[in-house]
Amino acid sequence: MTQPVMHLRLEGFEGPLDLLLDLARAQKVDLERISIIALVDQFLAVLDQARRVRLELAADWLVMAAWLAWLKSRLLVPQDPAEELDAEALAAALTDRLAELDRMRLAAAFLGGRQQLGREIFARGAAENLRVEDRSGLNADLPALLQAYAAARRRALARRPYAPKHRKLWTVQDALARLGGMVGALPDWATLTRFLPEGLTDPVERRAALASTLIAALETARGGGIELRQERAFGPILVRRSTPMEEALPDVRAA
Amino acid sequence: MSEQPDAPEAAPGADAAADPALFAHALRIAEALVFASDRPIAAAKVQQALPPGVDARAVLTSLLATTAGRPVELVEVGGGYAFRTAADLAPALTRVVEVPRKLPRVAMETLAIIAYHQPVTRPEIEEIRGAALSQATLEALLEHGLIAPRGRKEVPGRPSLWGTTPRFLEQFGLQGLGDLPRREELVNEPGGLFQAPRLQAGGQPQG
Amino acid sequence: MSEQPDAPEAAPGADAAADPALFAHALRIAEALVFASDRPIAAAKVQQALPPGVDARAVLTSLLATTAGRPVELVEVGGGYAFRTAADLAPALTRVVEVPRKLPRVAMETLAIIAYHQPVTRPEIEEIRGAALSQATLEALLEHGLIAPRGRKEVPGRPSLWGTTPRFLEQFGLQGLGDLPRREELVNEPGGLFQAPRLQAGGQPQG
Repeated sequence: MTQPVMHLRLEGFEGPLDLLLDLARAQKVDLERISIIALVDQFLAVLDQARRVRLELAADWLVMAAWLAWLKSRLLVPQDPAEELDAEALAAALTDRLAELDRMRLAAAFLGGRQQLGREIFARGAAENLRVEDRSGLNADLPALLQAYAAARRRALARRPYAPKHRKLWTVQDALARLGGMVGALPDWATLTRFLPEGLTDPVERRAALASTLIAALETARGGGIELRQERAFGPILVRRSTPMEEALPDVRAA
Repeated sequence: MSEQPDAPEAAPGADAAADPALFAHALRIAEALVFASDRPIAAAKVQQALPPGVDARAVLTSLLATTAGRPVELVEVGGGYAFRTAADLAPALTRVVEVPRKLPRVAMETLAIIAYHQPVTRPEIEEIRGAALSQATLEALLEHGLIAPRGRKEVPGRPSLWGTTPRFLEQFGLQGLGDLPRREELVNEPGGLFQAPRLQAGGQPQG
Repeated sequence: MSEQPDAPEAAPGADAAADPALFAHALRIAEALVFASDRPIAAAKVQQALPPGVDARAVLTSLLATTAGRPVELVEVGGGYAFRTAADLAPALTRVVEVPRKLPRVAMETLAIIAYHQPVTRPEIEEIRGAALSQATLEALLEHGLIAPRGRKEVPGRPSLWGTTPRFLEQFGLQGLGDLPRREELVNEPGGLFQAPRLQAGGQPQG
């Protein structure tokens, strides 16, 4: 409260333009006849007073003060006619700005003076919903059905305890029996894979059977029942029944 | 409807009845207030807005009578008063919006299992889903007309057998059950572990 | 039902007028439909609910006349029709209804600038007011639903453009932006532009 009135007054203004508009209104003249020079003097006087009471002024106030002082000097003592025109245009622009701000103030007053919805005028408080939702329809398509089936099965399966896959393994005994039974009917060399059991689709079971059959073949060959031959590394292993008469032939080839 | 203006024994509204202009003003206030309220408004609350000496109940009773038959009528609801559009206008005013519902996941899975394994009993469905099945789920499917009973299984307890309906085919845009992809295309069933209770639905295109 | 064979040049409402019962029914429907909503209803929307051959505008015009002076009147606002409580009942209603706080002066001025200069950027608003605009002011107007962004201005920084909403028209009981006083009218009485600092432009819009 030790601060003088001016402090409070300046703070009541929304920036320098607001103060200018207030001062212009105080001139009580038409916009066209407003004295820019008087306006500048009044503005600068207010700012001087504010400075005297050590009121801190924001930058935009100081910028406006400097600009107004410059404008006043150009209006009073133009150095050449072109500059005078320039200064008058700037002064006109300032009055235009003040007039526009004044119009907007009046527009705000117009709005503020109207009866407002929710303040003086009221709308229906409890709007009625006139939409009726028919929820009897079903939103379901085939992809959703199939996904549901797959999801249900996957979940059910995942929940079962883990059981290792049951393997049907072809034993060496099995292989010996099959080899012995089949080899007699062979007229000539045949690949070892011909002696595998039929209907083996699982690759693991097939490899196991191949191993058993090879062991069985080696065993049988050792006993002299068959001959084995492989022409190159990783090539097919060939099998045929032993024929004593041609026994020399492999030796010839080998030599 | 109930208040007779000349009834001298009418206790609360008596003085109001004596001043028709005041009562008319009170009627205006009450109507506007009920309109503006966001929920049914109690007579006591209306009373606060009325000029002194006018009884809210008498005003509201009068308003009930004068608005009866109007497109928007005063009604008494939930301990208060509110405006409601007249029932006879409902057909002209209401817009029906179709909001198709999604089947819950459990129902969709159950339906899929019935489709693939039909005819199938509830215990079998539970076995295939690996989870218990509520009666409500079956009933929901029944209600939508998607499944129907297909006799009983001749095992102890004689459980009902379930199968899908023509409505089911329609819903999913199928010509017949044979249009369903084969089960093996959907799930990798480990061969020996899961003995299908039924032969594959995909395999037998009946209907 | 809708065409008079001997009067092919009849105006839209003419045939409806020929059937008073139909027009009366249409009046009931229109009143209930608009009454049910808390927002303005466009004439086109009312038309959809009416029996064929009855012109919504004719019905609404008739309804404007018949409800004038009632405690709840039909008004044309924000491009549609709505029921609103009569202005003279405000004192009685505000005794009971909780009234929201008034917008501060800065917010009202900003709103006026947006209304007259839309679409307008924040820097442009600040230029007109000659003062910085706080974010809180813009947010308050947004929160009240009175303004909305209208894209961005293609200048460096691409600032948002602001405009008023249909809610703004409703709030101030305006049929459209054309109901605002023209700029020339804001330059008021001869004798001094700056004479009346905060004149009460008040109750009546322009003549």
